[in-house]
Amino acid sequence: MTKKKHSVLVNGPITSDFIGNSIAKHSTKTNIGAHAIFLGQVRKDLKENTAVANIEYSAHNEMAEKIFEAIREQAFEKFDMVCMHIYHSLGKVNVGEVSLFVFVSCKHRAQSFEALEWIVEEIKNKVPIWKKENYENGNYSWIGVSEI
Amino acid sequence: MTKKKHSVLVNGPITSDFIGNSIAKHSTKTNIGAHAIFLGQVRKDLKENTAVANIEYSAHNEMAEKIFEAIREQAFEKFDMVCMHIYHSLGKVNVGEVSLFVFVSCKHRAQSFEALEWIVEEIKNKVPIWKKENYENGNYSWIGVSEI
Amino acid sequence: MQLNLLFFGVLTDVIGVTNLEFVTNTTNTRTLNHNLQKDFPALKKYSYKIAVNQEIITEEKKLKDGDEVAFLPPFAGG
Amino acid sequence: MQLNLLFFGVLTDVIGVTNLEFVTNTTNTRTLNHNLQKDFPALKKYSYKIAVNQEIITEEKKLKDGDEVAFLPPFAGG
Repeated sequence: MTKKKHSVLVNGPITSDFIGNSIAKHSTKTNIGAHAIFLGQVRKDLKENTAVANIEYSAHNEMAEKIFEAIREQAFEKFDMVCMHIYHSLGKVNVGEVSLFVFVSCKHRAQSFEALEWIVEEIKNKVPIWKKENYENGNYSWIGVSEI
Repeated sequence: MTKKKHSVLVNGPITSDFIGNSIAKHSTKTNIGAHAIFLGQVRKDLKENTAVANIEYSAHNEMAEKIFEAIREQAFEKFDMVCMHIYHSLGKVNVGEVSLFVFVSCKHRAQSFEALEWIVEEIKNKVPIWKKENYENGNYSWIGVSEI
Repeated sequence: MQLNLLFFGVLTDVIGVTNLEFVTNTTNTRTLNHNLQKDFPALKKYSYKIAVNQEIITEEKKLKDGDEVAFLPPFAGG
Repeated sequence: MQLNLLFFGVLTDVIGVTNLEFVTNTTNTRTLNHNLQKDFPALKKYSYKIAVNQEIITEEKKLKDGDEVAFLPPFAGG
């Protein structure tokens, strides 16, 4: 069981090269039988007369890193994982680019599916991150905000 | 909804470069919000006095491709997917290398988790593929076989 | 005493800054929130949680000099 | 008539080949299987399914000249 800590928050999009390299690094961990990976990609949602150009992520960085670490600790308690990694973007991520990378590795597949979904839901619910959708026409809106 | 057909069975391991490139290709599909990926990696299981060196996969190729295609069709009926891809190795795959790559892309995450798990279980249960574990000491055994 | 107020997401638009060194006599979060809503009435239009020193509070909490008070709209990571 | 018999997984070890052009008078899968088990008694030690022309059969099936009959041990993909 490896629990190496790294910073979860990274500037800008998470590239496919980075993801490929992360996968490659696990070939030496020969007790792994199953990897389950989630990637969040920025969708070009259409709005009245315009479309999403990019999403700009911001966070309470220090608090977010603490909560990512708590999610990590709980995940290792709940699931039989060999290792797991989370990366989340800060700043602008264009449509088609990846902003969230969750990588779970287990001995067997059943635990990898369960752990992956649990971790992604925890991230969505508990981590102080916000997104601003910037549109092609120059407007923007904050996601998840409803005026009272 | 893209349903492009390709051969699922590939010779030898599925490399991290190949996986990275597959991910990269999806950046132009800007209606995707969530990718879920499963990778089966060959484990170095220990046996009496030896360990797994590689797994040698064989299949009823033509029948396997038909069943992969049926799984694909059913998956598109059951789940709201933008696209999906399956690659499975034939021949020798060494410990630490990847032999199964299932790649599901959806608008939203919930469907991607469900579809991924369903597809992987279908592959395990329904596709005529066999594996022979070759050990470091030169012995081998067929997996899933129990003498009656 | 001085508090370090942090605003995130849509609240940065409402307050106009992300960070406010705030000198005040207020000693609890309820009064602080109330006073801020008086100074920035638009705040009342949004739902948000308050974290003191990076712990989200569910009830009123006493404040001391140097505390960080963060105003957190609904999270939207991923 | 001639059948194209295919053996997979552990059964390739039992039969010694993966592919057998088999000339026979046998006209159904039950008799074919029975005759093969006589010629290769070790077959009886293993569980397997039979596919005729790539369709797994659950009951006895009539055979015709040129049919492909595949002997499939438990699948182990992934």
